[in-house]
Amino acid sequence: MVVLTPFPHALFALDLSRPGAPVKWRFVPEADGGAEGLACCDTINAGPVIADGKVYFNSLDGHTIALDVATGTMVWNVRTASLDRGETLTGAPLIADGKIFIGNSGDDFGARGWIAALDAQSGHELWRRFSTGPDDNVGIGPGFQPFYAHDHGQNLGAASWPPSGWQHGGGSVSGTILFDPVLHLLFHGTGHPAPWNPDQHDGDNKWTSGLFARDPEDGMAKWFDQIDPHDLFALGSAEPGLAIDRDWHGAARHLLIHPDPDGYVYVLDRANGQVLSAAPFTTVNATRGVDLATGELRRDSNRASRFGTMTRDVCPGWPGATAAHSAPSADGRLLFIPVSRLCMDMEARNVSYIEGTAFVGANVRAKSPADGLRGALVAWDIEAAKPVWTVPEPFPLAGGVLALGGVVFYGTLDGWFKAVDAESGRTLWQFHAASGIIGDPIAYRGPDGRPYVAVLAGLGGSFGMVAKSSIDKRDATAANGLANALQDLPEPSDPSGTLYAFGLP
Amino acid sequence: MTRRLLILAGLLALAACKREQREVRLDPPALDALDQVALMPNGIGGAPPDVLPALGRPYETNAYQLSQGKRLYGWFNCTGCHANGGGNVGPALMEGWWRYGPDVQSIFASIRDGRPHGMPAFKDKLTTEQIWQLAGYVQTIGTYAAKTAAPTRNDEMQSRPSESRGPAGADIAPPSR
Amino acid sequence: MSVAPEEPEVLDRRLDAAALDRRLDAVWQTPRGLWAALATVDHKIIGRRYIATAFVFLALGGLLAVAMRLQLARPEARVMSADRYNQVFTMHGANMMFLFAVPVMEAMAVYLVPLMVGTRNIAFPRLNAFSYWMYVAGGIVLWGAFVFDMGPDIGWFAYVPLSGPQYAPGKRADIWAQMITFTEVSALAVAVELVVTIFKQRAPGMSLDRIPLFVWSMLVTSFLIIIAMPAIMVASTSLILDRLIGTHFFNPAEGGDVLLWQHLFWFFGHPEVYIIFLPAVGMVSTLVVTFSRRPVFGYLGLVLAVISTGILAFGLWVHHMFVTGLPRLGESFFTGSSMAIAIPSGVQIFCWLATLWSGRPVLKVPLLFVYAFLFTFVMGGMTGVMVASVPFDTQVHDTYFVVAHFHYVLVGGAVFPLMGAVYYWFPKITGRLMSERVGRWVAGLVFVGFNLTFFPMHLLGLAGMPRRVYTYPAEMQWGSVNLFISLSALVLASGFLLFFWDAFRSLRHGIPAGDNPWDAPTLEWATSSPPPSYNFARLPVVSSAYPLWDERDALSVATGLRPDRREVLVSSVADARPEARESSPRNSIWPLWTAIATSIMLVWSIFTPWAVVWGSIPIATALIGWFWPKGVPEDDA
Amino acid sequence: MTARPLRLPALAAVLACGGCGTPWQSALHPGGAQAGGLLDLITIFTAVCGIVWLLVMIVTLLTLRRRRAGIEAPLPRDEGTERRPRRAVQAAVATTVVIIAGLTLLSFFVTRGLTADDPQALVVRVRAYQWWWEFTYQDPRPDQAFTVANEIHVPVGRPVRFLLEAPDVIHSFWVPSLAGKQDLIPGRSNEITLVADQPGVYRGQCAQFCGLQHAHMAFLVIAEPPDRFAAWQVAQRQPAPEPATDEASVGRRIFLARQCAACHTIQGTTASGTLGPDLTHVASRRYIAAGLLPTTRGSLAAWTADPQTLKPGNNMPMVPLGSDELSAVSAYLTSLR
Repeated sequence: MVVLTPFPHALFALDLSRPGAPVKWRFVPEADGGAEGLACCDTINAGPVIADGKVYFNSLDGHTIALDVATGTMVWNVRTASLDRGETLTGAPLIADGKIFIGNSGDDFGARGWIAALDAQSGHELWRRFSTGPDDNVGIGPGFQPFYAHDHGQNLGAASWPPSGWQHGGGSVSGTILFDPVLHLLFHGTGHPAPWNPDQHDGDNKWTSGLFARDPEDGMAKWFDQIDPHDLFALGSAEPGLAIDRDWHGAARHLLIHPDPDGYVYVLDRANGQVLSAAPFTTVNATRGVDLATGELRRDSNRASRFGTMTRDVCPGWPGATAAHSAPSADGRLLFIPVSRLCMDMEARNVSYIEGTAFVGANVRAKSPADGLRGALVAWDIEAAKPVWTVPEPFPLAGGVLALGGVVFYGTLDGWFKAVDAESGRTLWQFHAASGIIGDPIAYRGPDGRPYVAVLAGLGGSFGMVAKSSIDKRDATAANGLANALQDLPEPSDPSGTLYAFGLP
Repeated sequence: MTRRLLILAGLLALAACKREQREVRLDPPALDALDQVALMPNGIGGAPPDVLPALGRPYETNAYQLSQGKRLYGWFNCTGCHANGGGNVGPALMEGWWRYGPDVQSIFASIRDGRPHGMPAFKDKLTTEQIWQLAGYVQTIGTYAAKTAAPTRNDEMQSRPSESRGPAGADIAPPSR
Repeated sequence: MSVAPEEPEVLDRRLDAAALDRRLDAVWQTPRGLWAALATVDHKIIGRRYIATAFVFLALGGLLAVAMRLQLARPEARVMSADRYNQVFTMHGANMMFLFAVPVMEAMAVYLVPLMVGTRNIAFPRLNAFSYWMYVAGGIVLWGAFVFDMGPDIGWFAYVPLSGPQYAPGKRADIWAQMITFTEVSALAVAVELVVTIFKQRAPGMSLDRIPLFVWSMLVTSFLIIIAMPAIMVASTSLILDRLIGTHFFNPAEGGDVLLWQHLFWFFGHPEVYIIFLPAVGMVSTLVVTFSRRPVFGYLGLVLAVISTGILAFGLWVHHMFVTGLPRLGESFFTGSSMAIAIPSGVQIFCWLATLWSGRPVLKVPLLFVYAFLFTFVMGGMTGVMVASVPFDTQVHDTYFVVAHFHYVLVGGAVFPLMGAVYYWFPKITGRLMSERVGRWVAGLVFVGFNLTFFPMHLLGLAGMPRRVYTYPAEMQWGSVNLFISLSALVLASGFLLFFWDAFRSLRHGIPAGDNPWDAPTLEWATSSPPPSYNFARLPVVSSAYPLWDERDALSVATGLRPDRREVLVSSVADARPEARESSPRNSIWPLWTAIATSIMLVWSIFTPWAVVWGSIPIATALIGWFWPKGVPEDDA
Repeated sequence: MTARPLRLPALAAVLACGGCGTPWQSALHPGGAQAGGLLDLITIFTAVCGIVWLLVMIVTLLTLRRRRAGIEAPLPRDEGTERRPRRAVQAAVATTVVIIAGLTLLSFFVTRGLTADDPQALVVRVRAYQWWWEFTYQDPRPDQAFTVANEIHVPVGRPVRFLLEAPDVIHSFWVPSLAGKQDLIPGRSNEITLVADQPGVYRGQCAQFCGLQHAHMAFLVIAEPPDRFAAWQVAQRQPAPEPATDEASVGRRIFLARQCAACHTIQGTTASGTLGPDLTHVASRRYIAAGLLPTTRGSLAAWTADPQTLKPGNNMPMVPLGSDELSAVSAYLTSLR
């Protein structure tokens, strides 16, 4: 097992075959401390990937590194992101087809989003496609066939922005990158447009806050679906969701199930980008639903941002209704969504783009919703587009969900690691860790043949950083306003990270 | 007795007058001199430029300079990382524990030259005088005793008690690291 | 006419005139010495101080005006910095409105109203003393701040957010706001005293239809003060709260409203104009009567006009906000109401003209000022009709046209009558006349200088010159007009200088006036000039509105008051039937201590809210001292 | 608006003595229908009020016909002699009421006439900062919108709708030759629509006191024929021209490397600050610093070198530049046409 710690990184290889799982080797790359100042949501990392005897990972300061998995020696190390432009790497690389696909983070620093493919052997960059800008930058060519009319046009990645706004327009590819071997396509989401102040990014802001399907060979776009044009509240659509092939109202289809931060579960046809269904899985008041015919998100004008005043009680508030990985049930019928039910007040302020500084332009004050329940685990019936059950949680769920057999595992910010029944949501078992949990639980079969569930406890990320000593919760806007909503987040009893592995019966 | 009282009142008034002065233009030699900060080798503490006391330490005590600093704080994206003093990507400023010390010259150096772990250098973004204004203001965010000259709330979202009202206070423990 | 005697041996009817004077003076006089001077509650002494102080502020404000004109005489002049200029015009406005115009009118009333209604002292005389000390303290705070470069620089109406916490660093705006509180407290106190004096202390027989018109004006003015001033107090207190402890009254982001300030301010600010103007109306009525040698034409009409002006004054504050983007319907309503106030003003003008027309006008200096008033005020009224029109106002709002307009109505409408009044009542207060010859020069210089100064400003405004600019570019072609204005301002200033010189000179060297030099009809002339400490040895009894004309030979008097303590007669509101004998408080130093304690609290409270807590302890102590029963004759009534 | 029979030529004549040349910021010299209508209103009001004032003054002077030198005994009261003045006063009051009502109605109808909405209007968003103006020409295509500072061009004959927003304190938008003023108020959105009927240069100025440099907060409205306006619009949409001389390219390098770029935007370069005016085509404007100095290389250099002496208290700091650097920067700025 390989464990990657947050920045400044250290990579540990644990030998699971021996009792106590001692460290086999460790790797500490050289680090550029400046990257800490550029990590929007704490110095997190989605983890390393192992394939073909190598372990690949991204470092926050913009390097993609390949190591020999057996010895921990470095195979190659390439600089893929530029800190000067505000780019950092927090996502996990994807390995497919002998290529490594990586995407950047840095929306909040005005970095343009991109996805790049590297040669797995050499680290040599094969192609790089941006989320904003003229068509050749974005990888839009004759093969680009978006489903909806409003995505057709020349150079929309520049034309749907104020002059030169796209040059620091965000749209990062910080989430998971999906590879679909069936259709031979890559799917990835794009982050929110920069800056947060919607007034400074007039227009639809293509191609931010949407979903891309790309050809893994040359990165050319196949289709794009903009979930949230002119994203008012900096929610983005960084996580593409889950590729599931199943029946959809009687016909077999290649689906992409995408629970979006805007509070809707989108069901898309993976082949062409058509939105088949969009229904809210949590309290949503900023929008009034999705027009399936045009793919348009209907906004509530009462929650529109207006110059010089505050937009109050926007639900869902930053960082969105769900920001972590959902998991499908084994039969593909249900989706278990970790939900943040926070709302927010947001006030747009004028901001200048100054290289290397945060490009935000908003005061944000997150709030508990009216009913006080800030989180939930929602079991979502995909086809019926409605929740089956909901487990309310006092804190937003920041970590991913693991569905294993009839049991759903998830961790909470206040340190509980829970297992609930997939059919009813009944809590089966819980464990209190020394720190809050924001990591995804994983399951593996140990060398002893027993199944294990493991989770890394350690508070961090957008939510978890509120508990850090460098945040002063008396400022309601601290940690992008989450300090206000999470005043009562307990400080972890053990501030360091702990890896817990539980044997399953 | 009366005379002494009068003198005292006069002195107080003069001090007030300094506090309220709106000096909008410093002579270039004074500006150059303001750049001469001698920091300790560890980058913490040191001597402020001689010209600062000569000017009456306006950046720490003058209401106008402090409020100019507050404007710069908003204008130059300080809020993006430090929020309104509570911290975000960057550490909180209002708790009164600065990693590089509470002296205004350390704060000045942090802003001018940047610091490891992500604090960018603002040398070429702000002028020396602006950096002093900003440093004076930043110090105000985390001082333990409220300054009457400190700026008060902005006409924007309420996020925290204003600088002139909300000293860090002794109830805040030093960060546990 | 007398009240049933209880202790006949001490009642005044048994004493002859000399003995009565002696005994009354022993009870009422203010002894010599600093301490007694600070402790006095004699409305005449306080009124004199009030008037003198207000004129000091007039002179200071005038100096500021001259300084502004020096700066504006040439384009891009650098006589003073922008910062200093902004302080200067703010100080000029705030000083003239809050430290001169309102106080001086009240000061005249403090001196004159008790005499005119025939009583011995104002109601609540200690409050009166307190009011004066608060006023002086407010003036010292404002001017002291200005001297030390802390003068407010936000304009006299201090619009937020410019005066708010973000855009007005330091304590300059707080000084302004707290100065308001000082003057409010003192103005409200005087207003209450005047209302009670006028309602309850009128001489027997002075029924409502026999009240002198100046007293009517002051009565309406006092009610205006009582109703309007709380609005500005709310506003200035909210501003201090916003600035000091971070409330959000005026922060749009947190549900406050920037325009709320303007509504609150002008709800006070417009009546404020009438608070200044209505006393002047009363003065004009007084002067017109005396110098046209006949009773006023249309007494009832004039009284009703004053009352309806007072009521309408509250219905037109929005005409100061015509360019803030209010709904059209509201704007039309306020256009209508603003225009309508021209009607009562017209009634007054016509009544005065009718009085003069059918009288035998004597062109003494006071009447010269009345004519100057008619000339300028009517013109100011005309421009007032113009700015009341929304479309017209969008062109001239916040320009020199408006500067010209309000100087025409305030200087023309209030200062000219006031100067006339000073010439008229100077002998009452000092026993000496001011020079008639110098007075004509003063009237001429002030009148000519004023019109030459302010009339061209109308044109400047239409030619696009905004107000409150510390300079203007040469290519705007405003230079020669401004130079002309600045030179004319020197003429105006020389007129005022002559006025002050004349007043000073006449204090010592004026011709002794006698008791009633103008043969005026009202009661203040029924006693000696200057009046004795007790005003009237025996309280006059009135049987007409012009007692000294109608009962030329012997004014009937009331007797039955005790000469051995301070006693005044309380009469009924409507027809002034005597109801009771009431004691009037003796001298006390406590109003001064209370004022000092209050001042400390108010000034301190712009630095910390705790001042309100700790600062109220000395105030409470002082108030306890003030009201502590001392077993003196005045206390046992 | 060609016939304005009631305009008082005298009024204009008095003003003309204030200087020579065309007044470009004057309610008395309209360049558009609205200001023309307002001038008519001003003229009518002035005429009516002037006549009233004159009549009152005549009566006032006539009261002196029976004046006496000394104080005499008061006149006896006689009800009989009061009748004539009473009638006169009643008549005068009635006349006042009629005049006031007439003027109220007149201003009401003029107000109604001013508020005409036109869907064809050009839309410009105005933001007034301490102490300069930012104008953003709106466009359905966001990338066709463009931002200028302190100087706007408008097509003659086409209404222009200004959306008024105030980011800091209250300002007031006033181009007297085109229309009356309207305040820009934080937290509220106001608007005003103007039409220029004659080509020309009209000056506007902030009319609400807004702090230290309220006096230096002017802007120009340049009304030009539609084709010239269109050409100007096209030119303004372009990114800044590449520097043609070595000195200018040195200037650009300095501009981008130093404090300048943190506050100013120059389209086509990395400078994208929003704190100060957009300088993309600064040299195409007639004035810099909100009407303070005519745009010449000298004034650009002087302004860059010492803004606090020229406009004390404004928000542009003194950037320490050597004389070579200053010369290069001014060369570059001058090239931004």
